[in-house]
Order: sequence, then structure tokens, then C-alpha cells
Amino acid sequence: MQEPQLNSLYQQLILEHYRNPRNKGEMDDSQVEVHMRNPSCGDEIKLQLRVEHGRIADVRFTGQGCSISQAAVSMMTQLLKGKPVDDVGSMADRFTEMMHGDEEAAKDRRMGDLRALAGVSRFPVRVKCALLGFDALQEALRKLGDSSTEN
Amino acid sequence: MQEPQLNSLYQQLILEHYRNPRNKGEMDDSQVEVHMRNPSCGDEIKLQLRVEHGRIADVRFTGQGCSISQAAVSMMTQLLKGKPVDDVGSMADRFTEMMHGDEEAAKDRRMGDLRALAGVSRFPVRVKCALLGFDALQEALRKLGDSSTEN
Amino acid sequence: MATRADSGHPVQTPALDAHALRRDFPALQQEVHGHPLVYLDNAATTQKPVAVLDAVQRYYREDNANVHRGIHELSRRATEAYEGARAKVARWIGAADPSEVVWTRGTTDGINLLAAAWGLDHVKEGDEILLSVLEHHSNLVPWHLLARRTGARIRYIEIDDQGEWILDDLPELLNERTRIVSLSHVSNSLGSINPVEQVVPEIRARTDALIVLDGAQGAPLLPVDVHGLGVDFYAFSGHKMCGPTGIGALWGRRDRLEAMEPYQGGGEMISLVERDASTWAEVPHKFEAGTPNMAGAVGMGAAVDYLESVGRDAILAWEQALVRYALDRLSDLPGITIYGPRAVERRSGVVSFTLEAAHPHDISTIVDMHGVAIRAGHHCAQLVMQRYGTAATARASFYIYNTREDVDRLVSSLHEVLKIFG
Amino acid sequence: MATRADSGHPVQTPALDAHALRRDFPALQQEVHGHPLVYLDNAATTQKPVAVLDAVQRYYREDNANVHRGIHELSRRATEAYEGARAKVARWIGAADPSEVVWTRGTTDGINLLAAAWGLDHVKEGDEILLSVLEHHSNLVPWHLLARRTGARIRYIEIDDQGEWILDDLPELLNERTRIVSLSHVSNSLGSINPVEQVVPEIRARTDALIVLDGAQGAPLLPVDVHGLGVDFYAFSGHKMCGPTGIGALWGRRDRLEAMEPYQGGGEMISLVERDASTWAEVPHKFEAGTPNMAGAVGMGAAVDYLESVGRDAILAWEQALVRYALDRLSDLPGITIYGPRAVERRSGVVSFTLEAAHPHDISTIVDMHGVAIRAGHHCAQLVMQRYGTAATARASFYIYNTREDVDRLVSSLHEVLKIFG
Ligand SMILES: Cc1ncc(COP(=O)(O)O)c(C=O)c1O
Ligand SMILES: Cc1ncc(COP(=O)(O)O)c(C=O)c1O
Repeated sequence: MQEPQLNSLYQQLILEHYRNPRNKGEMDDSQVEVHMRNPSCGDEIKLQLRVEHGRIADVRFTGQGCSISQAAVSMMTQLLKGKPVDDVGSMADRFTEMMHGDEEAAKDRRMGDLRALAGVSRFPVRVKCALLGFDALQEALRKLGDSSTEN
Repeated sequence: MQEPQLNSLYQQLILEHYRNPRNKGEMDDSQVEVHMRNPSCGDEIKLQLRVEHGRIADVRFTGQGCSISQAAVSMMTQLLKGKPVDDVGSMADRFTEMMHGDEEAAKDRRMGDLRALAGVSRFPVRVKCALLGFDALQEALRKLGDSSTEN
Repeated sequence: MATRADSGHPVQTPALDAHALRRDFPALQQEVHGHPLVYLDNAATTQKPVAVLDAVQRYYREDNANVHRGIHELSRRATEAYEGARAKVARWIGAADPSEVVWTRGTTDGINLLAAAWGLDHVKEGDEILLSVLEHHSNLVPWHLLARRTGARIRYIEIDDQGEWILDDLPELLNERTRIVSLSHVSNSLGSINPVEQVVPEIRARTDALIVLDGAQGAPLLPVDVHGLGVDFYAFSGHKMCGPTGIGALWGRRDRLEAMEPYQGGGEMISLVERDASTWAEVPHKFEAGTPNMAGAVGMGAAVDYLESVGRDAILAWEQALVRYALDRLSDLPGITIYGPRAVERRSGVVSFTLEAAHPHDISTIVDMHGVAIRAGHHCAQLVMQRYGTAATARASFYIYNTREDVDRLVSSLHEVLKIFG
Repeated sequence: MATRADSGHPVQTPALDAHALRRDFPALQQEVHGHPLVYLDNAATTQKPVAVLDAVQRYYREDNANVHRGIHELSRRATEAYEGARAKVARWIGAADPSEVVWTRGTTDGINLLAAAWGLDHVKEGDEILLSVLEHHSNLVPWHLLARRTGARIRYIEIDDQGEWILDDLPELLNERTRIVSLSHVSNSLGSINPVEQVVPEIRARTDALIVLDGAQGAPLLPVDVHGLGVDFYAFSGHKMCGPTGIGALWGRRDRLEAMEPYQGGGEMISLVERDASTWAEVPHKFEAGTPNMAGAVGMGAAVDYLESVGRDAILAWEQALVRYALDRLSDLPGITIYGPRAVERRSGVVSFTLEAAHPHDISTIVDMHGVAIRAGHHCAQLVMQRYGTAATARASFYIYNTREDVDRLVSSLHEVLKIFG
């Protein structure tokens, strides 16, 4: 195996999201809120979501952690706005594929800025960091589904 | 170290005591009785003692175990009859020395048949077997001392 | 008690070349008291093949670091090796999911884990724990301790003259108060392979007790399938199956593991620690407090690789072939009593015996002076000894590297015993 | 928080040749990501010298057998090696009597032993257990579990901005309900050497609580004298002092050990087993159920021999010399915060720090790519992290084989971090 390269990990776009995260903050009118923590490293995020007519109307996060976890959430939220809820599953799958080194996934334009994270796949211990956002998102949608079924 | 020899361990005298133990049985008029067990191998003996005028008037044992433990008790009881109680401590010390390889002790005529056990010192894992009888004896005398002080 | 093996089954030529295998074991290449070593104390612990020693060495020389949480390269490699070993050990007992395998120090540690972590929360005064008289102290004393703390009652499956469970009593022994049934898969003192395939469904049908198998002697020998057995827990030790000392595993059904509180507290097993409380990591890490025996785990994984290369099914066949031969030869000795099942197909590689002429300790010392290592004593099974009214037996136990020549050496050294004590 | 080391003490030339010592450690002779490895994760686990690896190998290749009870030659030799190692480990912490040393899997195991075997019998609702905020999870969670079972209350010695205990509160924290005081000798997250010589007599004067020291970081570093310290128990791990994984020791005062019920039940720890009860073996075997980690014990004994050859007193001096140099060099980095005591003589070989620009995980990944292994995270000390309002720090920790060049490599790789995140 060729040595992984640091510059394939720390792309400028990642550092930029880390310094200037998108959709960071709290919203008052969220329908669901998830607090997710990576117990092995202490990274954490809170994700808030509002869904309207089957689409993600708004999404916000707060959190703390490494550049990878925080940039990944920021990129994810950026991509989510306006997306049909039904697309989220396949997006999450695609991103997971990317994290496992799938080069096709890494070129998939639907993934937006998240493609900058493709290099993380060469750093296995950091993959969990990158997945934290999608883990929270899927948990949020599950919660939302549960509560809508209950009503 | 030279290899220890089996025939230095299994002296005829030992096998003879093993087959025909002296003073084996129970007595009715014992003053003290001790049950002693070697937890690591399960060998056990019950030792009964009667002391008169500071001398060991009678001693009996029952028990089960290997040839070394049973022969050693038998030899010990044989030697004890009529001995002053005050001599027991130094006899036990002498026997322990023999078990640790002291060649002078192994020739000490006061030790009687017990001298046949000198070879056990070359078999360290069996030394405990040989000491079981004296352990019980010392425990018995301690008990006797305690009860006489109490009275 | 069995004297001579039933000869109902034809002797097959097993698919295992013990003479070739023994070259893999450095400890077997030595002389003891001037004789080539014949090691027949495998039920106590087995020797280790070079492949296992090398795996442990490689771990220390190349990968050694604390596992989990570490980002640096050595820690990544150590974690990979450690979790990879867990998958191998899971495979060995047919467990589908490696995360159902908890690393322990050995069988004893695994059973104590259950007695404390399950027992203290689920067993109350008047509840019952069912064991068998065949059990090793490690599958007795943890339950005695639990019974003392909780006021539970211990009951026993009895054994017959051949060391086999008396199962007629089972319906009476099980009732709605039975919380735990903990039984040995294979007895270490007599070598009985217990009919767990038959008994476990009967227990399930009658109670919802926790069913635990002590696999210390089963895992090294039998092609175990924990799902097929239908038990809740299976505990075993690395050192009895060519692995290092200080490592073992406890397999448990996920729902049971998840329902259980942690056993030990410490690093690696927590999620969040606050001043007054903590939350736990996921199974299996919840049960793995502190720095684990990483090199041990890697070595146990390598032991599984080695035993798989020997052949999962060949092991039992070879041990039974040796036992058949040993029973035949031993039964010619005057005054011998051989314990355990008469039928060789219900026996492991253990042969427990006594001689009228000589005590087991004397037997052991004399054969040792002829280079033959056997064990003498109660084999941590005092209830078995009490059952047969003896304080001790001599025990020869075989493993994959033993040969018929080893049996011959045992027999000829027993003749020396008889010469001395005859 | 300390920024630059106090320069009150003249730099001595320590009597330890780290460049020579590192040749004894195979794992240090490798490249990682194209750079010679600089291993600075010693507080997590240390590397192993050839002498230790050889001792373990020799045990397996020549002596391997189950200890105790065995009569045959290998068992005798294994027992001798195992008990000989116990005497060495006792010597390392100044314990006069080897039989006061109980083998454990490590510090975590030792503390859990105490929490269960002592705690469950002696701690009642409303009783108090005193810990400090500095503690490793392994010295927190076992007591949390005990508190939950018994209804006891946990109290804490707080720490100041330099990571030192605030002792003014001690009189208030101790009272007649205090049953156990369990404190770290040396902190793993900040490197503080805690003033136990001062504190232990104060505790003794005020209560008859059990006094336990977590020596995981103390034993590898300090010339420990358990009698002089006046504590009841001292727990430590082999793997943090050049020994194998899966082995550690718990020293305890004989009267305390004898007053304590067993922890785990099983083989080796009993005297007599009957159907409903058992009686226990003598101390220390009463606490050593099951087949022990014999090879691990032998390896830990060899580690003591090795460290003695290095020199008991040279270790601390060398680590403090490195820390002094590291603090000097690190404090020039822009945006760095260094945690722990300002005075180097109150520090172990641990330097915990954060950078404003980059998160500890990113620091760790980047320096790892330059061959430098450090740890990033909460270091199993979440209460310490909470105290300083951070989720994680980066931690470099030194041992006998680290050199000033290693510090230079750390610093230069941190400059690479700043380049990326600058
Ligand atoms: C201060 C301290 N206490 C306890 C422990 C736990 O030691 P172990 O993981 O070896 O059980 C450690 C190390 O991990 C430590 O640094
Ligand atoms: C049947 C049985 N159970 C339990 C044990 C205990 O295993 P360990 O000593 O490896 O914990 C043994 C072996 O000693 C055994 O043979």
C-alpha cells in the first residue's frame, strides 16, 4: 500500500469549512434534535432539523471536535437544504462508500463539498470522525419517522 | 545439579512404614487431636496425643495420602513415645533442616527412621508431604499449651 | 468404572500427523531427567507451537501499543491485530458475530464475570442454581460465592459410576426458581463429553434460566457451534488450546450481554464518565475494563489459525484413538482402576486412574523421573473425588502432538512404579 | 497552567544512557510512514526490551506447565519461575514479603478486586469514598459501581490550575463515614506527581479508611516504598513498565488481605470444596483464581530485572530532564497551552498540551505522519478534561529510551501542524 498523504487528508476546502462552518448555530423551530457523541474520541455534535413537504427545510448544528468531524457536518448540512428526505439514505450510503475508499463515490457530483473528504478513507482511524454527521442525521430522521407514526 | 535418584527417595524403610504404619489408629484417652490437611495435594492426617509428666505418653494417627506423608508420620510417632515435650521443637527443626538438604541433620541418630527420608530433599515438590506430620504435631502441642495456660 | 474400552467402533486412521505436529512445539524437544519429555498434562495446559510464539513476538516487536482511542500507526495496527484475533476466536466456536466475544483472562474469569455481573442483579434469596458434580472448581466456587451473597440454593446433577450425568432427575432439579444452569461441556477430571446437545433443549423447555457452558475442555477438542448448542454463554481458555496464558474468551448471546451490567469498571469500557456516574461502551467493550492482554489475544488468534490448519475435526478423532489405545494398554496393569465413561466416543483425551499399590503422587513422581509428565491430585474437582471416595487420581491427558509411543512410555514407566511398590 | 519550566534547579547529567537503552527495544528500530519511529505514548503502554521478550519465550519453550499442585518437572520449574517473579515484583515496590503481592491483570483489575472484595463487605449506605478529580477512569468507575450497589457517596479532592490537589479541603472531606480513600500516585493525564507522602499521614490521622494508591504511573517511574508510604494497597500494571500485557500486581498489607473475602472463585484459590461451600487458600493465592498468566508474570519479573539494571533512581531524573527540555521547547509554539504542574520536580514524563489552531486528533494524525506517536483524547480522565473545559488534549509521554532528539522531532512535527492549520 502506498503511504497515505497528509495533503490528501487536509484539503483546503476541509480547513475552510472547519474555520467557517456552514449552518452552525441553533434554530428555534426544529422538529427534531439529536445529540451524538463519538465515545472513543469525545467529538460531539447537536443536529437540529425541520422537514416540510418531505424535504429538509432547515438544518443546523453545534458541536466540537476535530477538523474532520466538524467540516464533514458543515458540508453535509450545506448539501441537505431542500433535499427530499427520501434521498438521505442513499446519500449516507454513498458517503460511507467513499469513506471505505470507493473511487466512484468520491467523484459523485451529488456529494458536493463532501468529496473533499475522500482522502479520509486512507486514514482508517479518522473515518469515524467523518461519519459522525451522517450518523446524527439518520438518527434524527428515525426519530422523526417514529414520532410521525405515533401521531 | 546431579539428577536426583528414585532409589534415594523410595528407600525400603519408607515403603515398609507405608505398608505397615506404626501407631496407626485411634485412642480413647487423647488430650488433644489435630486434623491437618495439605490443601495442595489432599493428603491428610489426624494426630492424637497424650502427655504425662512433660513427656509424650502416647500418640496415634489416622490418615491417607502418599507414601512419603504416611511413612513420615509413622516414623515420627515411633520416635515420639516417651520423649520430653520440650524436645519436640528441636526435633522438628532438625527434620526441616534435613528436608532442606542438610547432610549433618540427615545423619543425626536422634532422628531414628526419619533419616530414611533424607532423599526427599532432592524432590522439592514432595517436601511438603514429609512435613505434614510435624506440622500436625506442633499444632497439637500449641493447642495443648493454650489449654493448659487457660486452666 | 470403565476398565477396557468398548470395541464397538472400528479404529480409523485419523487425518492428523502427530509426529509431524510435535516438531512445531519447542517445549517438546527437551529431555527431562535424562529422558525425552512425554508431556501428558494437557488438560492442565497445552504447549505452544512456534506459530503462536512468533505471533506474540511479532506483536511486541512491531505493533505494540495500547489499543483503541489511539490515532497513531502502532495503535491502529495493535487494534487491528487485537480485533482480528477476536474474529478468529469467534470463528473457532462458530459464533457469527465477533462482537459477542468478550476477552477474559480465562474460563475462571469468564464464569466469575457471569456470576457477578448477571448473578448479583438477577439472583435472589431462594432462587436456584443448577450445577453438576462433575464441575471444575472454577464452575463451582463462583456460584458458591454468589449463593452466599444472595441466599440462593445450589443444586447438583449427580454422576453415575462411569462419570456420566444421571439425567432422570433433571425434571425435578429444574423449576421456576432455577435462574442459572452452568455445566461443563467436557469434564477435566474424568474426560466425559457431556450430552449437552440433549440436555440444553430440556432445560430450555422447562425454565428460562441462563444456560452457561464451561468450555475449558470442550473448545480445545470439539467443533463447537454455540448457536447450534442453544446456550447463552460459553467460556473457554486460550492456554488449553495452544494459546498463551492469561487470555480466554466468553461468548454470549447479544441480548444477554446487553441486558447485563458491566463487571469491572475502568478505562476502555465507558462512554461518558461524570462525577457520580458513568455510561457504558457498547458490547463487548462494556465488559473489557482496562488495558487488555493484547499480546495474549493475538496469540490466541494465532492458536486458532494453527488448530484450523491441524483440522477442526481431526483433533477429537486423534485424541479418541489415543485414548482407545491407552485404555487397552492400561487395563492390563494389575490393580488399576480407570475412571470415566466406558465408551470411547464419549471421552476426551483424558484418562484418570488409580493403582492399588501406589498413591497418585508417588506414581507422578516416579513416571516424572522417567520423563513422563502426568498430573496427580484432585484436578480441581473435589466433588468428583468425593463421589468416588478417593482423594486423588493420576491423570494422563493427550493433545494433538501425543503419539502411541507416548502411551507406551507411560505404560512402561507405570511398570516401574509397580516394581518399586509391587 | 505551566507554560515554561521553572529554571530553579540546575540540569544534571542523568546516569542513564537512553541512546544505548533504545537498542534493547526491537519496536523502536522501525520506520513509520517513512520516518524513524519516535514513540511518545509511554503513559499508555511502554515498549518491551529483548530481555523481557526472551524471558517470556524461554518460559514457553522450556518450562511451560500449569503452576502449583503439579508434581512433574515442568510444573515445578513453572512454579519456581512464577513465584520467583513475584519476589522480584515485590522488591520493585519495596515490599518485604512477596506473599503480600497478588497477581492481577493490571491496575484496573487490582482496583476492581478491592472495590468488590473489600467494598461489598465493608461499605454501607451513607458511607463515603474519597477520590480525586485527577483519577484515571480505572480509579473512578469501580468505585462508582460500588457506590451504586451500596448507596455510598463519592467525594473528590479538587485540583487547581496546575493540576495539583487542593489540600485545604482535606479535613472537610474526611470524616468518620470515610471508608475508602483511593488516589493516584502519579496522574496519567497531566503528569502530576501527587504529594502522597504528605497526604497519607493526614488521612491516617483523621480516619481509619482503607488507603489505596493507583500506582499505574508511579511504579514505572518512582522508587516506591510501600511500607514507607504507609498505605494499605498499591496497584500497578506490568505493561507500563516494560513488562508484558495482561499482567499486573496488587500489593496489600497482610492483615488487610487476610481480612478480605476472595474476589473470584475457582481453581488454585481454594483449600477444600464441598457441595455448598468452600474454604480458601492462604494469601495471596486466595485472590488468584484460575490458571494465572504465568508467562506474563515471568515477563514482569524480567522487566523488574531490566529496570533495576537501568537504575531505580535514574529513571525519574531522566524523564524530568526530558520534560524540562520539552517544556522549554514547546512553550515557544504559538497558541500552545501546557497542562500540569509548573515545577518539573513535581512532574512525571507526561506533557499534555493543546494548540489553538488544531484539534488534538488532527495534531496526532499529522505528527504520526512524521513518525511521531503521541496520544490525543481524554486519556481516560474525563473529569480532568471537564475541569479544564476541553474535550481532549494531545499528550507526549516519555520513558527511559526517549532522547532529546525525540523531543526535537516532536517539536518539528508540531511546526508541520501549524503550517497546515496556521
Ligand atoms: C493512572 C492510571 N490508572 C490506571 C490505569 C489503568 O491501568 P491498566 O489499563 O493497565 O489496567 C492507567 C493506565 O491506563 C493509568 O494511567
Ligand atoms: C473444565 C474446566 N473448567 C474450568 C477450568 C479453569 O480454566 P482456567 O484455569 O483457564 O481459568 C479448567 C481448567 O483449569 C477446566 O478444566
